[in-house]
Amino acid sequence: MTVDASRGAEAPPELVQLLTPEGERVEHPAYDIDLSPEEIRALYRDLVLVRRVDMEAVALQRQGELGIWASLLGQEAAQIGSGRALTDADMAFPTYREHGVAWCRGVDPVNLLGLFRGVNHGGWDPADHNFHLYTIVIGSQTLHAVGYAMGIQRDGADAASIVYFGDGATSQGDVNEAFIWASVFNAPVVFFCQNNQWAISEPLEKQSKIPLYRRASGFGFPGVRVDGNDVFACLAVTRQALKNAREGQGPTLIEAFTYRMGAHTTSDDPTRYRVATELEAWKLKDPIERVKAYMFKSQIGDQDFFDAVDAEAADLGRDVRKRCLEMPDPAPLEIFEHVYVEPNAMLAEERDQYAAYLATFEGGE
Amino acid sequence: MTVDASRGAEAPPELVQLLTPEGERVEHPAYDIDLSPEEIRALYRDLVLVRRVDMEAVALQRQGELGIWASLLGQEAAQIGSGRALTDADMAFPTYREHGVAWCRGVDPVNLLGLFRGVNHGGWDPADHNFHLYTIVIGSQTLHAVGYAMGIQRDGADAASIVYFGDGATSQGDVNEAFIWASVFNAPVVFFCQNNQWAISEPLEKQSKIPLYRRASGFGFPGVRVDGNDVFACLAVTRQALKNAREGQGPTLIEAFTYRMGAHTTSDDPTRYRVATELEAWKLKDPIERVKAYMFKSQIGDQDFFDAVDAEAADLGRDVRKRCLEMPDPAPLEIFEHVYVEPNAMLAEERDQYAAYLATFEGGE
Amino acid sequence: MSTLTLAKALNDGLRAAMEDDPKVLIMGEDVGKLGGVFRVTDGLYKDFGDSRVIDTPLAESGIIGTAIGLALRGYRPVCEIQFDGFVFPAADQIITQLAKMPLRSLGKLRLPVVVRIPCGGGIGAVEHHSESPEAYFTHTAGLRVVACSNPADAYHMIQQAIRCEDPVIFFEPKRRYWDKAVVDKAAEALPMHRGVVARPGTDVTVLAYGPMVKTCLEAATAAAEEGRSLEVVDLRSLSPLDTDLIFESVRKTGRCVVAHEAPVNSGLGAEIAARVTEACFYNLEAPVLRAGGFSTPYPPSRLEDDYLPDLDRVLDAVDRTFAF
Amino acid sequence: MSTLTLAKALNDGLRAAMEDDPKVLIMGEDVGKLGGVFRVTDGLYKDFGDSRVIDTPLAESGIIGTAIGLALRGYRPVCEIQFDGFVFPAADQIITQLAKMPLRSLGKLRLPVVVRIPCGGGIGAVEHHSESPEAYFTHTAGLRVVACSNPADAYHMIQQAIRCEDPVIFFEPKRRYWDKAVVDKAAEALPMHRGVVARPGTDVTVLAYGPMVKTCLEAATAAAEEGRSLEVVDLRSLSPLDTDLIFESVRKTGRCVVAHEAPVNSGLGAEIAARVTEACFYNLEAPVLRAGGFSTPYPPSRLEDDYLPDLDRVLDAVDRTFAF
Ligand SMILES: Cc1ncc(C[n+]2csc(CCOP(=O)(O)OP(=O)(O)O)c2C)c(N)n1
Ligand SMILES: Cc1ncc(C[n+]2csc(CCOP(=O)(O)OP(=O)(O)O)c2C)c(N)n1
Ligand SMILES: [Mg+2]
Ligand SMILES: [Mg+2]
Repeated sequence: MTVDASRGAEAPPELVQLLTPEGERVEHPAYDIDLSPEEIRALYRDLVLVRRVDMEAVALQRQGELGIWASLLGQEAAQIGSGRALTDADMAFPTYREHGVAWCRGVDPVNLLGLFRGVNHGGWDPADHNFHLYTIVIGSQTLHAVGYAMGIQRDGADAASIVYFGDGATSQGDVNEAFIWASVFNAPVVFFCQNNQWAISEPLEKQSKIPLYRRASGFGFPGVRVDGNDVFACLAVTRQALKNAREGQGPTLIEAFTYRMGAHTTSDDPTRYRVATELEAWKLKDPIERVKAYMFKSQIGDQDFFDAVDAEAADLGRDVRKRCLEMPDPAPLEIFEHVYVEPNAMLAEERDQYAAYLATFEGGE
Repeated sequence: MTVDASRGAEAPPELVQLLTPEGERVEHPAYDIDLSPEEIRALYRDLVLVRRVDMEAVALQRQGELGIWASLLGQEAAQIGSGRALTDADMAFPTYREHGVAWCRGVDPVNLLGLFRGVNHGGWDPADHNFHLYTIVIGSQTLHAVGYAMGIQRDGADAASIVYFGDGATSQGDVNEAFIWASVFNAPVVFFCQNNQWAISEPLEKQSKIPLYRRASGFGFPGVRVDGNDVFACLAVTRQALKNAREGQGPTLIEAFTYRMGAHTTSDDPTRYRVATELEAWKLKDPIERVKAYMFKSQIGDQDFFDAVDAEAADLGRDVRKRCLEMPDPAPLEIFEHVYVEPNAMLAEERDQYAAYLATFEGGE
Repeated sequence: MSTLTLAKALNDGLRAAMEDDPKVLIMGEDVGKLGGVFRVTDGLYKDFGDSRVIDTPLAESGIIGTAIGLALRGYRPVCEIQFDGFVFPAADQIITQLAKMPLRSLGKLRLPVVVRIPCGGGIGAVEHHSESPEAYFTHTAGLRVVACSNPADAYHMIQQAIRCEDPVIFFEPKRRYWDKAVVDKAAEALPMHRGVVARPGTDVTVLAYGPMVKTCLEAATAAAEEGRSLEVVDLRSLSPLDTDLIFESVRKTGRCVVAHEAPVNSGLGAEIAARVTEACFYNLEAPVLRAGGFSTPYPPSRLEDDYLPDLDRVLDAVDRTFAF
Repeated sequence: MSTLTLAKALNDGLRAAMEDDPKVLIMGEDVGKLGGVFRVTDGLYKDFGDSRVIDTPLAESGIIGTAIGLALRGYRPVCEIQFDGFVFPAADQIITQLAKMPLRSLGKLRLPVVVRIPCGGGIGAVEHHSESPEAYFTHTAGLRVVACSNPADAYHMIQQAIRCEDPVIFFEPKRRYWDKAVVDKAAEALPMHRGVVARPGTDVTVLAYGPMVKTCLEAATAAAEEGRSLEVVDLRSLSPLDTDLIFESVRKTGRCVVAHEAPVNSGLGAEIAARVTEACFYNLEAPVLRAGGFSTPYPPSRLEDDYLPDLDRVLDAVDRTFAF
C-alpha cells in the first residue's frame, strides 16, 4: 500500500472497492487489506449484530418506547469498517446515527437508546470508550474533533481523532472551518463522511455539484471515495488515513459512498420524496450479503456459523429490548443536575423552590 | 480568449499577468485585453485618484477627523481593474476597504468617510450605484451577493453580482457556505478575493496551506489567480468571469494576488509582526508605476498628461478634505431613525422620553 | 369559514401570500417536495415550482444570508428554520446583518424577510428540538418578533409578517400545530403588533404567547371553578410589546403573572415584569411573577412535563401573587 | 503592589495562569505576535510559544469549536473574541455546544473554556465594535458570565475564570482598558460570583458592571454634592447574580437603578428588576428603573455619547425613583 497514491489530491482515485456486491474480492492499487478468517468472521458478526440492534430500536420506537430513532440500515459497513480501524487511543466523534461505531467502541447499545427514549441526552462516559456523545446539531462536532486532534498533537500522543458526518453536513460553515483548521494545523484527524445520498428529503445535488471527496482538494488535503457498503474497503481506507494522521501527515477526507436504506428517522416518510426503484437498486449492494457470499464461497463461514450469529443477534435484540424497558425515568429534580460542575446559587434556589413546590403535591393528586 | 482554458479547474492556470512590474505588456494564453489609449489613460487616472483619496483619508484620520481608516494602498489595481469590469447592471458587495471599487461605481468619496468619521454607518444609496454598503463582519456579505445573484437569476436579468473579501475571510464558514450555494444554484456571482497576504497580523499560512484560488475546485467551480497589482489583468480576468456568470456558467473565484502596503487600519502597527524587506520587495511591483512606465514607453501618456492627473488628484484631495470637515454631526434623535421602516410604538416611546430628557437641558449646560 | 389545524392555517396563509405577490419565496431545508418536517409548506413546491420554493443546502447561516441578498434584489423570502435549536448557526446573519442593515443604510434598504421558527417543547423530541429562543431576538433591535397561538392568528399573522417591510421573526408553537379551530379568512385581522384579551377576567392578569396561551386558558377555566377570575392576554407580539393592552389589564386586576416556556433567567418575562412594574407601580398588589422554563438547558423529554410550566405551575404563580 | 492598567492586569493574570498550569492555552485572532488588538496577550506568544498561544484562522465558530475539542482533551483554552460584535458567528458553538455539553454528558465532561470578550462602547469605533452582548449569554443556561470593571478585579477574576470548571464568558470593558489602579496581586480575591459594594450609600442602590461602574461612581460623587447618597454595587457576576448582596442593598435603600450599556429591551437590567421587585416588594419606594443603551443598534460613534448612559442619565434615573 503506497501512501502517495492514496493521498494524491491531484488525480483522485476512483471509488475504492475490495469486495464487490456479488462477494468477489477485488484489488485496488492503493489500498489492500489482509484479513484472517477470524477477523472476517468478527466483522460479519459486527455487521449482523448492529443491524439487529437497529431493528430492535425501530421496533421499540414503533411501540412507543422511544420518541424517535435514526436507523443506520444500509450504513453498517461504513460504520463497522471505520470503527474497527480505530485503536483504543483514537477518539471518535459521532453524529446521531453512528450506532455501529458505538458498537465498535464498546458502548452498550442500551445506552444509545437513552437519548431517543428521552431519559437523558447521552448515557455513556465518552472517556471510557473514546467515543464522544452523539451530536445532533449538524456539523458542529467536526470542530470538536479537530480541536481534540490539536490536543493530541500537543500531547505528542500516538493517536488520531475521527469525526463522522453526513453528506448534508458538508454544507455547514462549521464543517468547512474544520477542514481549514485541520489543514492549517496539520491536525491528526480523519473526516469520515457517510454520503448516504440523502439529507432527510434533499438529494446530494442540493449540497454539492461534484463528488464530496473532492471538497478536500480545495483545502489542500487528500480526499478519497470508498464503497461505503464494503466493509473491507472502509476498514482499509480508514486505517490508512488514521495511520497517516498519526504519522504527522495531517487530515484526510473519506467519503463513504452508501445509502440510507430506511427513513431519515422514524418520524420521516421517504415515499414523499424518493422513488422505490432507487431503494431496490441499492438492496443489491447490501453490505452484509456481500460478506456472507464471500465467506460462503471462500469457506470462511458455514451455515452453522451464520446460524450462531443469527441466534446471538436474536438474544442481543431481546436483551436490548428488555433493558430498554427497564430504563428508569429520571427524577424531576435531575433537571437541575450537571448544568454546572461548580455550585451555582441562583440555580440552586430555583431547584429548591421547585422541590418545595413538588412537595406540596405529596400525598395529594 | 477561450472560455474553456480560463475555467479549467483541473489544471489551474498560473498567475495571470498582462503587464509586468517593469511595464512590459505580456501575453497570456487564456486572457487578453485590447484597450484603447483612452481607456488606458482612464485606468491610470482612476488609480491615481483613488490613491489620492486614500492618502487624504489617512491624513484626516491622523488629524483626528476620522476615527479610523482602512487604507487600500497597494490594492488599487485589483479594485480598479475589477471595478471597471462591471456593467451598470452588475451589483458589487464590498468589505470596508473597497474605496477603489466605490470610485468605479460612482460613489462620492466623501460618502465613504462618513462611516469612518462616525456620522453614519454608510452614507450612500446602494441602489443608486449598484454598490452595497461596506460590510465589517468578515465574510458575511458573500452570502448576500449569492442571494442577490439568485434574484438576478429569477429575474432573468443580464447581470451578475461580484463580492469582495480578503484572504482572512476565506476561513469564515459564511464564505464557504457562499461557495456551496453559488455552485449548487449556479448563481451568477464572481468571488473576488484580494489576497493582500495579511489578515491584520496573520500571514496567509494561518488561513490556508495552498493557494487560495484552488479552494474553488473543491466546490466544483473555477478559480483563477491574477496579478492583483496588474490593472489590465484584473480587468481582463474579472470581465471574463462576469461574462461567464451572466451567460449561465456559474461562479468563479478570482484570487487577486496583491499586498497590503500600509497598516491594516490606522489603528494597527505592522512593525510588530512583519519585516520591512517584504514591503520593499512589493514596492517594486507597485500597481501605478508599471502603468505609468508602460504608458511612457508606448507613448500613451506624456508628462503633461501625468501632471494633469496629479493636479486633478491634488484638487480632489482638497475637495474631499473640505467636504469631510463640513460633514454635519447627526442629531441625537437620529439614533432612533431607520431602525424600523414601519412604526414601532415601543421605540417611539423611548425616543419621546429621550427627547423630553434632552429638552430639560435646553437653555442649560 | 373553515376548520383548520394551525399547521394548515399557516400553509394556507403562505399560499395566499404567494398568490398575492410573485416576489414571495419560500426557503429552507426540506421545504420542497417534503413540505417541511411539519408539512407547513406542503404542496407549495408542486404548485409554485423550485424557483419560488427553494430547498437549500443544509446551512442556516446560508439560508438567512442568501435570503438577505434576495431581499436586496426585491424578493420577500420566507425562511424556515427546521427547529428552534438550529437557529443559532444563523445568529450572526440575523443579529449583525438582517436586524441592522436597514438602519445602516439610513433607511434606504428594506429587508422584508420572515424567519419562521417552529418553537417550544411538549412533543417528546430529542434535544435542540424543543427550545424557545425568543429572548435572543427580542433583545436584538431591528427585528420584529411575533408568536401565533391559534389557527386564525396563524393564518392572518403569517401574511402580515410577509407584508411587513421589516424583518420578522415568526414563532410557531409546534405542540399546537395539530390543534384545530375555525378560521375566518375574510375577517379583518388585528394589526400584527397588537395583543388580545383571550379571556377576560378581574382578579389577575396572566400574560402568555405561543404554546402557553392554551395552557393559561385552561388554567383560567380551572381557576374559575375555584372562584378566581383570570384575565388571559395573548401577547402575540413580543417585540414591540402591546404595552397599552398589558398595562390596562394589570391596572384593572392589580396582579400579573407572565408565562413562557423559555428559561426564566433573562427571559422575556423579565422585560415584561420590569415594564409592568414601572408603569403600574401603584396598581400592583404583588410583584409580577413568572412561570417559566427553568434556567437549565431543555431536559430530556421524559422530564419535559416537569420543565414546562403547566396549568398547576401557572396557578401556583397566581396563588403566590395573592400571598403578597 | 503595582499600578497597572486594566489591560496589563489582564495580561499579568493570563501570564500567571499559564505559568500555574501548562494546560492553559490562548487562542484567537492576532493574539500571537501582535499580542491582540488591545495587547492583552502581549508577550505571551514570545514566552510560551505557538503551541500555547495560537493565532487561529479568521473564524469565530472555529475558535470556540476547536477550543471545546481541546478542552475535551484536557486543555483549558482561553479564547479571545476580537470585538463584542464578532461573537455571533460563534453563537451556535457557545449556545448549543459549550453551554450544554457538560449537562448532556450527565456531568462526565467538563469544559473549562474561557471566552474573553472586549465589550462596550465609548472608544469612537465603527459599528460592531462597541456592543454589549451579555444578555444573550445570561439567558443561556450552562454558561457563567462575569464582567470586570477595574484592574484588580481583572487580574484576579481572569485567573478565577480560567480555574473554573465551567465555561465562563468574560467581559472586559474596552473603554477602561487604559485605566490605571493599584493591584495587590497577593491579596485574597473575592469569589468570582460575588458582587461588591463599590461605594456605600443610603438613599438609592445603583447596580452596575463593567464599564458602567466608573460612570456610576462618578454619578455618586456628583449626587453626594447635592446631598443624595448613592450605594453603587459592582455586580461583577452577571450569571449567577449575587442576589444576596443586591437584595440587601435595596432593602436598605428602598430604591434601585440598574445601569448598563446594552439596549434596555430584554437586557440584563430587566432580569435584575424582576428579581429585585419580587424579593424586595415591600421595601421598594419606587419601581426599579433602568438607565441603559437605547433599544436600537449601536449608533455611529458621533452619537455614542448620547447612546451610552452617562452620569446625567444615571442621575436622571435616580431622580425619577424619587418622583414615585
Ligand atoms: C444545524 C442543524 N440544522 C438542521 C438540523 C435538522 N436535521 C437533522 S438531520 C438533517 C439531515 C442531515 O443529513 P446528513 O448530514 O446527510 O446526515 P444523515 O441524516 O443523512 O445521516 C437535518 C436537516 C439539525 N439537526 N441541525
Ligand atoms: C467576524 C469578524 N471577526 C473579526 C473581525 C476583526 N477583523 C477586522 S479585519 C480583520 C482581518 C481581515 O483580513 P482579510 O480578510 O485578509 O482582509 P484585509 O483586511 O486584509 O483586507 C479582522 C480579524 C471582523 N471584522 N469580523
Ligand atoms: Mg445523508
Ligand atoms: Mg488580507
